[in-house]
Amino acid sequence: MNATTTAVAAPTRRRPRVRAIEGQELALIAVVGLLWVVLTLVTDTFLTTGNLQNILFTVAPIALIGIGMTAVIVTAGIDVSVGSQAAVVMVIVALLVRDSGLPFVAAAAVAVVVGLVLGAVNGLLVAYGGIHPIIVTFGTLNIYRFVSLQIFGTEQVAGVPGTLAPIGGGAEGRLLGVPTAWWLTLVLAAGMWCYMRYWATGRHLYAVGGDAFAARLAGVRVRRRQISAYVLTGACVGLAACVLIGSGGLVQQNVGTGLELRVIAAVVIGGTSIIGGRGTVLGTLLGALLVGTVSSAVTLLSWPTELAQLFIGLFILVAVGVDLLRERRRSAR
Amino acid sequence: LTGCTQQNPGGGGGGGGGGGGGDKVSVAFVPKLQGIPYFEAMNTGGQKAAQELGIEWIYRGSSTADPGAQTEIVNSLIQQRVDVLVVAPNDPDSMAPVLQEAADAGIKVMTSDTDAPNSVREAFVNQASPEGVGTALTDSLLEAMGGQGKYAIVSCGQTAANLNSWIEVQKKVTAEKYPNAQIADIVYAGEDEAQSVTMAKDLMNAHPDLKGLVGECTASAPGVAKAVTEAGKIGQVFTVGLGTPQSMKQYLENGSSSAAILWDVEQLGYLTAWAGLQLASGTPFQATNNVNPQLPAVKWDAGSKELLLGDPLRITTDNVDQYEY
Amino acid sequence: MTEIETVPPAERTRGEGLAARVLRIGLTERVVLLAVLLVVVIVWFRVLGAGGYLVAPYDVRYLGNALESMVPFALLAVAELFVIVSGRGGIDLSVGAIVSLAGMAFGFMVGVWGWPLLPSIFGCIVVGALLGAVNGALVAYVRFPALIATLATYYAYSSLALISNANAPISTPPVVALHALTRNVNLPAPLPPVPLHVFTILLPCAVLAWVVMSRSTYGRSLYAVGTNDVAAAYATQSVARTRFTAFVLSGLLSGVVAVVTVGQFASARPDAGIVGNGMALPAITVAVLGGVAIQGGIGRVGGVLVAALLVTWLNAGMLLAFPEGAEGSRYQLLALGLVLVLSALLNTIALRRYGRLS
Amino acid sequence: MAEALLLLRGVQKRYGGVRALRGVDFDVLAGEVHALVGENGAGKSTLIKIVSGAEVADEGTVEIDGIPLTGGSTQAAMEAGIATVYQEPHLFGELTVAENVFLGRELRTGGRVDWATQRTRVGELLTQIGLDPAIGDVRVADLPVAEQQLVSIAKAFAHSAKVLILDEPSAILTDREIDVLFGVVRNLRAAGVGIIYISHRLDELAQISDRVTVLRDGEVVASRPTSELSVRQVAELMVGHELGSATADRPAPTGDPVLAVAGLGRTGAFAGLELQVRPAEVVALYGLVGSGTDAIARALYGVNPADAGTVQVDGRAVRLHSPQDAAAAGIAMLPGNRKQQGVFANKSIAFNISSAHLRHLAKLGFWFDRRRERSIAEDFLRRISIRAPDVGTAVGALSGGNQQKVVLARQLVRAPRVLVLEEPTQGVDVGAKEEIHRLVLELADGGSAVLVISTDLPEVLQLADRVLVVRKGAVVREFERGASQADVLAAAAGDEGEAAA
Ligand SMILES: Nc1ncnc2c1ncn2[C@@H]1O[C@H](COP(=O)(O)OP(=O)(O)OP(=O)(O)O)[C@@H](O)[C@H]1O
Ligand SMILES: Nc1ncnc2c1ncn2[C@@H]1O[C@H](COP(=O)(O)OP(=O)(O)OP(=O)(O)O)[C@@H](O)[C@H]1O
Ligand SMILES: [Mg+2]
Ligand SMILES: [Mg+2]
Repeated sequence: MNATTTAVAAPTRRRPRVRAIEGQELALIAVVGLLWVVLTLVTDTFLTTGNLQNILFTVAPIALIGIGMTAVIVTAGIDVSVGSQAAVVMVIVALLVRDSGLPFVAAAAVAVVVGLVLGAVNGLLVAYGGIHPIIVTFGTLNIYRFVSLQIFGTEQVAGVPGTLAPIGGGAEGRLLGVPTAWWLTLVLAAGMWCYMRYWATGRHLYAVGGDAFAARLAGVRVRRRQISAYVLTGACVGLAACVLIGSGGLVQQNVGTGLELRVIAAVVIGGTSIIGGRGTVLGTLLGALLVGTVSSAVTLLSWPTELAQLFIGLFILVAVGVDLLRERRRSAR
Repeated sequence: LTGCTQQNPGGGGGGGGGGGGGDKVSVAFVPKLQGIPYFEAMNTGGQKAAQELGIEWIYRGSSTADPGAQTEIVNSLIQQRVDVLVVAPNDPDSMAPVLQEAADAGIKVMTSDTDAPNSVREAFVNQASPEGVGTALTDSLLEAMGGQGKYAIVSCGQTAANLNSWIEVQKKVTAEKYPNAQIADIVYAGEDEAQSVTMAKDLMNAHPDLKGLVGECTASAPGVAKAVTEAGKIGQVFTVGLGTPQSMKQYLENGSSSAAILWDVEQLGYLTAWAGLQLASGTPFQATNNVNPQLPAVKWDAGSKELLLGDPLRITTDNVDQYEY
Repeated sequence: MTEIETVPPAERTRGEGLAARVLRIGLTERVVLLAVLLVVVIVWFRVLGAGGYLVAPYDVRYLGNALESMVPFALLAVAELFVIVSGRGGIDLSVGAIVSLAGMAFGFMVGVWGWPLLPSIFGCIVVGALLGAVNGALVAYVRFPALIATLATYYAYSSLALISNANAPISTPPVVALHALTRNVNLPAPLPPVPLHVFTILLPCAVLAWVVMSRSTYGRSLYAVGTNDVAAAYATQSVARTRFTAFVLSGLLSGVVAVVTVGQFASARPDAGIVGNGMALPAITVAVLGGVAIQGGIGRVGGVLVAALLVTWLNAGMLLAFPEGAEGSRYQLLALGLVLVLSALLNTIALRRYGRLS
Repeated sequence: MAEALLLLRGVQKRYGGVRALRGVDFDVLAGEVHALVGENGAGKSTLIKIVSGAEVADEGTVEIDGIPLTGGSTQAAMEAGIATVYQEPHLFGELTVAENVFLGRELRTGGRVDWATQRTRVGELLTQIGLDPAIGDVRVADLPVAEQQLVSIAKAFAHSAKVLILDEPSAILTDREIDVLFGVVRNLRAAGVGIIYISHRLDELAQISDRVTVLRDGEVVASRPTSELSVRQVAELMVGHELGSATADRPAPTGDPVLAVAGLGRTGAFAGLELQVRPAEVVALYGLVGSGTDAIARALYGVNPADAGTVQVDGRAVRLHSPQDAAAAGIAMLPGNRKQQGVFANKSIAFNISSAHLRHLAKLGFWFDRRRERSIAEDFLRRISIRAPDVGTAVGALSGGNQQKVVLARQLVRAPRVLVLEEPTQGVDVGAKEEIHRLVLELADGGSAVLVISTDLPEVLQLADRVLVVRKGAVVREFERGASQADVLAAAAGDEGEAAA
């Protein structure tokens, strides 16, 4: 028993603890802050209520879906079908609100439930089909788009009333001057942040993304966690769809195309590792804010619209590149 | 749409498969994309014509505005050996060779809504001249803006030839006719309503003195009006756009949209079908054609081989309810 | 890691019945399965046609014509084959954007700067390869995850393509004349007219790709790197260079597709490869259907080509089967999605049961 | 007789056509360490996978404390009192030490993890195995590798299990860590826990186990108290025949050194390595895990190049910045981790053997000569008796020992001048081990220099003409053939007094 006392003495040196806000997030806060300061100085229109409201509202659906997507990517998955999911939810809810006069709460509930179902299909295929998530969701991207087009029939949905305006982009959709959609995003993000940080099953998401097989051996319910991440994403898509319908108007067949790439860009810029096992909702929120700010800034500065995409591409490279360097330095130690 | 199915040999199940529909003249129309009210309304007009004129009307499009997908659909119609093929090309240049193939296969080809000027098409059914649309948009907006001030354009696809041609006219008319007005910015939101709302708001924020917005296509026309509504700037910022009546109705009514510029799309469909029949039966067009009671005098320009539907239509609260699409 | 455990020893193949054998070959030899499916599709549509359920005959002429739309997707699927086989989550989302940008470069060379045709084609392919090299450098040397690197370059290249000519397509007469590259050529009697570029571009590229993948030392190295890159490094393979080359080849093929699409459209369009769902998605779908395993190291040129043919002729048939409005193109989406998920399920089953794919 | 805590009766498991287990009876008593041994592929892992709920038996029963275990869920097995340490440690770099230790079985209040209690408890556990109790909140990725391994042991003791399964825990531990491990195991045994101990290091069995069960081809061939069996008897039971005698003495090597290393070093790993290996000589580098021997191997093969010193092969200075450089200089290496660094699992035997010789097998610079590839592979299949139907068989379908032979064959294709072997027989059964040793010596006899890097001391002493002991990145002593196990071990562990003796 003397062995226990002579065991490898731990060298005394600084042990990096896990902090509430990580380096990547601090860097992002700095970048977003810097961008805001520069834009405030360069333009006299950036720091106006109207503009900030618009940025926050535009970012809300991306950040909302990003909350679920963060969980999915942390489990080493990906969901590229969110755009098509949004289309299905939006056409169903828009038709119900317009033709059956569904009230706000019921409409939101329907949206979330439909989202849940679509997410569950993805989750089940990933967990039980043994198919790589990108393939599953590339497939359902097409299938869900088909479903939404079938429901649309030959017509887009025009004249949708403003039932969902309380979380829409208009004056009704503001609380203390800030878009309600953004409050909703903040509340959900805060909840998810706590869940992924303090709840056992939330921590298990990281284990699944780190090594699914090992996690399973350790007693983590891997499939349940995978399914839950996709289902959550579906529910978030449902809420985001409500925000997108917002004050009503027109719902077109092409709603949501390209949404997945914007969400993934936000999540990735936010420091979530596409390989899984690492990432936070706070980062995603900041990533979405960065993407939103850049798109809006391009218009504010009267630059060609297409430049926004170039900047988003560069931001992805820089954000992930910096993270790669940090990671390499860490593992070189 | 049931009228279409009966005439379709495929629906019946029996009978000699293939073929373009027996003894009736078959006119196939390929929209840019299927499922938007605009082309659905053209389809409605085409079907009405089909019934009245006794022809077979085929309407087949892709669900995205993708030139490649459109080519595939045209190929399937060539295979079907329709008598007349009418296309509203997404990309006029890429449609030209395909139309050549159709003509080689003995099919009469024409364009409608959007032209493919360098192609072998025998007629183009023009809804309104670029001058007509561009001028109507500019005039309607500046009338609301009091003839002066800054306005911005929210266009859709960056490469859409007809939208770009209207924008050119708007630039010209604004410069010539309204010296105190100027175009502040032109942005491209894709065929995406949500994106055009965001961009319109960005434009209002970027230019606090902005007085007007133009929605250049059926997605951005309601989009800019919605943006003005949501920003609470009804009465301060005026909008016009190229929107379909039903999608613009709520914005015309709340005052965020001053007018929608369009043409009678159903009649455009009718005229398309009628023109197809003329081509198939070899009847030459007259300088002025009496198509139906609503279209008593359609002009034919033999030089450019264009049928002109007429002047653009100005849709306001007064006449919006006359249109079902 | 777990695959090793699930791989059954080889004794299994001995003494199996005929049915089991057919099942095994069907599941593991993807080309065989696809060829069977192809026959099923053709026979099915022929039967539908004979019963009068199609609006036009599903005949040889139509199938020959449909090959036109197969060329870009077959080539891009082969491009994805290289990248996906290279392993470590290899995937190239930027192929469509490269098609757009290289196509614009091609448009400028032919239509604006007035270069002769052959140097322009060469230039376009070089541009494609360079854009692919950027991806390759990011993935192989800086070690970005491929999904991220190509997502970023997808954005960047599409943006540059649009900016290059202020959103306008290039369709000057020399560019329009390029359509001759993709015209139909008549073949001896029973054969239908077939688009020229099937012979001048697709077949040579396919043969070259097959040689590279199946008969060259580079192909061997690529499979090794894709299967297990650490082991490949210990087996003296230059992992980074091999992976880099895969992305260059992918960009190069995208450059070839740019030439094809410019010819097909008779114009250089800045959004050629990204309009709608873009070209990357169908290309990845065809690759997976063709038996390429997303985890790397597995996949063959033959399977990918037959898969491209299957998808093309299935799509062509559906346009004739659904005459109404956009139904045909809608059901194409459904079919693409279902076929993708089902073929991936087959991959999984084959890997679980037999520990291998063709 | 004590109650059986774990009782297996007639357990059968098939994987397709393979019968991994055929009617196995097995039991573990309270307060007993029960060793489970067998050749590669004998069915040991399958057995424990069934007990721990990772797999379901096709037939037979598993009872824990008299209650039948149903359903293939690791959760159920854990709840029934089974705790398992798998063959490879599975830690999650992004999670903290405490989270890793409690993963899957967090101490909860409601859904929320009870972080305070967990911290206290993990502090106790860490102290018990000699780690700083304060590292509970540190991310595992931020810990040095040696500490990570101890964490994986702490994990197994975190919960009061009735039955603890240790699947080859010693394969990745240093001797010191094994002592720590054994200490804890003895404590648990005293507390009435039943322990299943799987190991290929037969010499450990006498130290720790009370009973030994030997599996062969999925069947139990013996189950007896450890005291009744010698190591040799166990080995013979495992392979099913009597073992040949130890390696014959080899002639003393002569001639100019094939490999000459001077002042070789890599910052942070090892320094000032002086080493000469003559033709037909087998030299071993022996050191405990973490001593830097693996870094030396990687530097000689150019994987992690050295940053100081020189290497000469046959008198010519060579630059080793990549495995390609090494191969060009005539150096080949058998990597230590077969699964990760060695095999291409879903590829054929032929593919695996040829993969390091692509340029060599090329015609016209790019065309790959498949016929020659095949004939080379078939030649090896016969020569080194790889048990497989043909060279097209996927390597993943072979047992560990046969996989190792395939990877070794890859190194032998072009008779290297220098062969570096890292843990050549780790996780390989006795029969295959003998055969691998024979192949290595054959190569040496052909005039090549062989450098063995191993933490398996008996193997080192049996194989090597000279043993260099490495500690903290430097060679501390050199032994000639015939050194005693105790001397070498003492030198490696850093006991200066004994080493000097
Ligand atoms: N026999 C096996 N060999 C290798 N991998 C396996 C095996 N069985 C399952 N897996 C893999 O392990 C992962 C987790 O499966 P598992 O059945 O443990 O999930 P679970 O969460 O326990 O399920 P549930 O929520 O239904 O209880 C999956 O990715 C699966 O592919
Ligand atoms: N998931 C699986 N699918 C197919 N065959 C398997 C699987 N797992 C094990 N086998 C086969 O079953 C036999 C027994 O394997 P097992 O892993 O139980 O042996 P082992 O004694 O643990 O070997 P080792 O000493 O290498 O750990 C081997 O022939 C192996 O190839
Ligand atoms: Mg084992
Ligand atoms: Mg095993």
